[in-house]
Amino acid sequence: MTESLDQIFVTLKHWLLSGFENLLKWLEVAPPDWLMPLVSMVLSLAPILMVFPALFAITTVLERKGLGRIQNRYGPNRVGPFGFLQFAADGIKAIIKEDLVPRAADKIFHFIAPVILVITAFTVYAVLPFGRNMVAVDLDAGLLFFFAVGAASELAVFMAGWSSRNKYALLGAMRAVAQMVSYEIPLILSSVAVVMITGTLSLTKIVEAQSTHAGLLPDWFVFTPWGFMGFALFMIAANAELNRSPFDLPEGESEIIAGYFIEYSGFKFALFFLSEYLSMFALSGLGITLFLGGWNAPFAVLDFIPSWAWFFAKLLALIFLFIWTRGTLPRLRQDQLMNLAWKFMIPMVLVNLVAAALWHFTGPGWMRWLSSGALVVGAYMLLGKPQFESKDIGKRTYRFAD
Amino acid sequence: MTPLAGYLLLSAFLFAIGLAGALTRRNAIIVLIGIELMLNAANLNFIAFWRYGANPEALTGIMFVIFAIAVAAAEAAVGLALIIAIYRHYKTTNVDEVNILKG
Amino acid sequence: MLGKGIIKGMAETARNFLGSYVSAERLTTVQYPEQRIPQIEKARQFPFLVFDGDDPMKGLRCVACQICEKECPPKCIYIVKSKDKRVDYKGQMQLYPATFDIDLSVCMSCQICVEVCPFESIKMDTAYELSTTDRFGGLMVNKHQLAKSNEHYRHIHPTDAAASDAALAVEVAKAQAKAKADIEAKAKAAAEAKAKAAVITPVAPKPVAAT
Amino acid sequence: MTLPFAIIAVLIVAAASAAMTLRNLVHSALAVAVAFGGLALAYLYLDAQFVGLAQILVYVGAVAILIVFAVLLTRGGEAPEKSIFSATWFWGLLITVAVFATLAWCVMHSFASKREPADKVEVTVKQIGDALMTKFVLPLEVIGLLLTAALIGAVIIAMREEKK
Repeated sequence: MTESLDQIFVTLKHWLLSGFENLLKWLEVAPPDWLMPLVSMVLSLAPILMVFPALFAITTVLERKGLGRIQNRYGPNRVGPFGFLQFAADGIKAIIKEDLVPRAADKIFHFIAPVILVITAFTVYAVLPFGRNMVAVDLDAGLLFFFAVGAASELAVFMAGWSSRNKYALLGAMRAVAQMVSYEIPLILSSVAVVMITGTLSLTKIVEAQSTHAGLLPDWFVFTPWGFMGFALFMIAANAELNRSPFDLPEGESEIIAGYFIEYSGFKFALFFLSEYLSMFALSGLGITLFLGGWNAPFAVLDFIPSWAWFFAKLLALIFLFIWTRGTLPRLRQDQLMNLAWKFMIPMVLVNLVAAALWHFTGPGWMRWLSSGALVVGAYMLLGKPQFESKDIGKRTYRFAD
Repeated sequence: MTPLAGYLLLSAFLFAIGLAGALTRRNAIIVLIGIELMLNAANLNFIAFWRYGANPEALTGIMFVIFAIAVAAAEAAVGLALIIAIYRHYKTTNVDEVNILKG
Repeated sequence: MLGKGIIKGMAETARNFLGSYVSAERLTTVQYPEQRIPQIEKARQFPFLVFDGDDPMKGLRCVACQICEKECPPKCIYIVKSKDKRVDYKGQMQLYPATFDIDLSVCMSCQICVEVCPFESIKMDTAYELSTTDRFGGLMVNKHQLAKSNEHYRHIHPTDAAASDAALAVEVAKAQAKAKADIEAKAKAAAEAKAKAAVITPVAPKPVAAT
Repeated sequence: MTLPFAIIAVLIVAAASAAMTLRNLVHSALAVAVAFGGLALAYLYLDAQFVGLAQILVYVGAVAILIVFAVLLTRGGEAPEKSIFSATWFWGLLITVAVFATLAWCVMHSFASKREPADKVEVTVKQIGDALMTKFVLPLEVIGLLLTAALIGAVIIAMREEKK
């Protein structure tokens, strides 16, 4: 029973595929040899193209409600029960709005920039394993594919900013690209630690490597010193890569209004948001796959819950983490942003690689906890101290006008 | 499958395009892009030769391309830094005007 | 240690997040169409014209002096004087506004028209749900829409209305005293004239209107 | 000649030609990014998965961005008024045609160019990693050194000179 529930979507796909084959046989049409792989591909990709935009719609509402609660407000609560249909109202508004293109804009690039962004955001889902046997394309170099396609989105961001012929847009695009290039290094290097331990770039194999249980804790990489630090660095870098608060300088409303998508309106504007949220889910999914055990259940007794349910539960938890940080932290300054990347994150991920190597070569036992942990904590203290120790400026005093 | 000649001709044509750009354009950045295209043409040759070679298990072509990509990235970084430095100095990126060393 | 502040902040926002579900007083937002906060007495939105008596048009205090029209900073008041005169609340012959329009979409609720009006005839209303689907004509109100009774004014701003009424009572009393004095003076003059000329009959005194 | 190869070849040639002839430098940079992407597709089509993805990561993700930044830092965002071709364009074109003719002649007359490929080659990332760490470990170290040197060198060259 649990087995069939776990594999329900895989079974469904095979059933549909064989049904299609039988239909062709019944119609006495000889399918060309490229047809069946194509149909199989479509059947794998169609759920991705439906589930994640739906998740985007729900997340926009949840984010606004969550941020509202964090700020002691209600959030949207008018459209539908508890305001959960707000996304429909937003979507209809985005579609029926006039699509303005600046007269001086580079029309072609202005049009294709959001399209490329959304395509790249969707493409990365191809290699993410959502559950047991649930991955669209099991690439041998899946992780590399993820980062390669993700890197292509930077060019789209630049295109959007440059083609708008707007100073704010160009500033926002330059900020965004500089930020994404800087934070891509810690993002990739923190994943390299996992690749070092598992010895593969295939995301399914990385998940399988975390499926065992050692005593009480599962063998997830987040429960190791280097894995914990790697996960923290990965999430910070992901936050920066997504241009979300506190790293939302590229779209800082108070300085450059909306950044690179300032000249976009209507549906194209909605596409920017869609791609931002899709990238957020994809990077969260990657974080889950790399550090949080993918679709594995945390305890062996909970294995009866289907694997895909675990994946989405973890995904929702990470989305909540993103919303929570957004509601908490104020925006960084540009120099703080670059200092954090180059003076803290990158040295830290390099030390983290050494810690992972120590962990790997020390062999099981408490020694590796001690050595790897001491290295990570020591480096953290050492690197964190000079740059970010808040100077003691004394207690704040207030003077009121009489 | 396409015969090897197809890839070699494509690579030669790409090389020619890059060379033409590097030799005929005024802007230093375009010259650099042309050089990058020439490097990429060579990479395509390596991959094609590896794929059509006698023993692809040796991975020689792939290794060469990986190193070539790394070298090209370094070259692009230094080259563009040079162009920016030249621009600061002469306020131009036109290679025809940066000829102060010409006798 | 690095990150201490972040964790502190996260704890604070978590407390807010959870607390907003537990304690209602954290959520200060008023759910507007269903819930309303009562307006304070000094609340003001847009001007209206005060009338006395039952007939709004006859009882308008406004005498079309156009001071408010001239003082209005955004120039949203438009007044046309009447051709004829009529008796006002003080019992004097006065002009009255043939047209009195205010463009509420331009009005900025500064209350200067109220400050400058010598006749206590324009006051600030508290109605604020004035939205309309016609953005050009919908907020252009004429004197029929502007006229509201003194009782309404007493209802929305009791303190101000009392002061206004007192001031008006003084004005009216003065006016009546003056009228009386005028009549007496006229009667006296008439008597004198009668006494002097003893042929001319005195002019009948004007009727006196009181509030 | 198969259809995928034809599509990839047309894409690469068109994008590269556009990059070399367009007036606007940013257009050139974006076109060359497309050409790099096309080359990555060619590598993927030739079963070199790792190289193809590395090509996208390095060229589209880094080199194209670098070029775009350089264009904007040298105020090349607008198309120039005067001719974009250098004074000696004729000789350049002549040399190019000569080079291409030579290369094409060599290719057409080479015995190797008629060769058919082996069946599907499967190269795993692990194989590449093993090769990098054993047979090619010296070049790898040299490349590491070169990249570090290039990083520092680029920073020093592009650094603003101190005003004295």
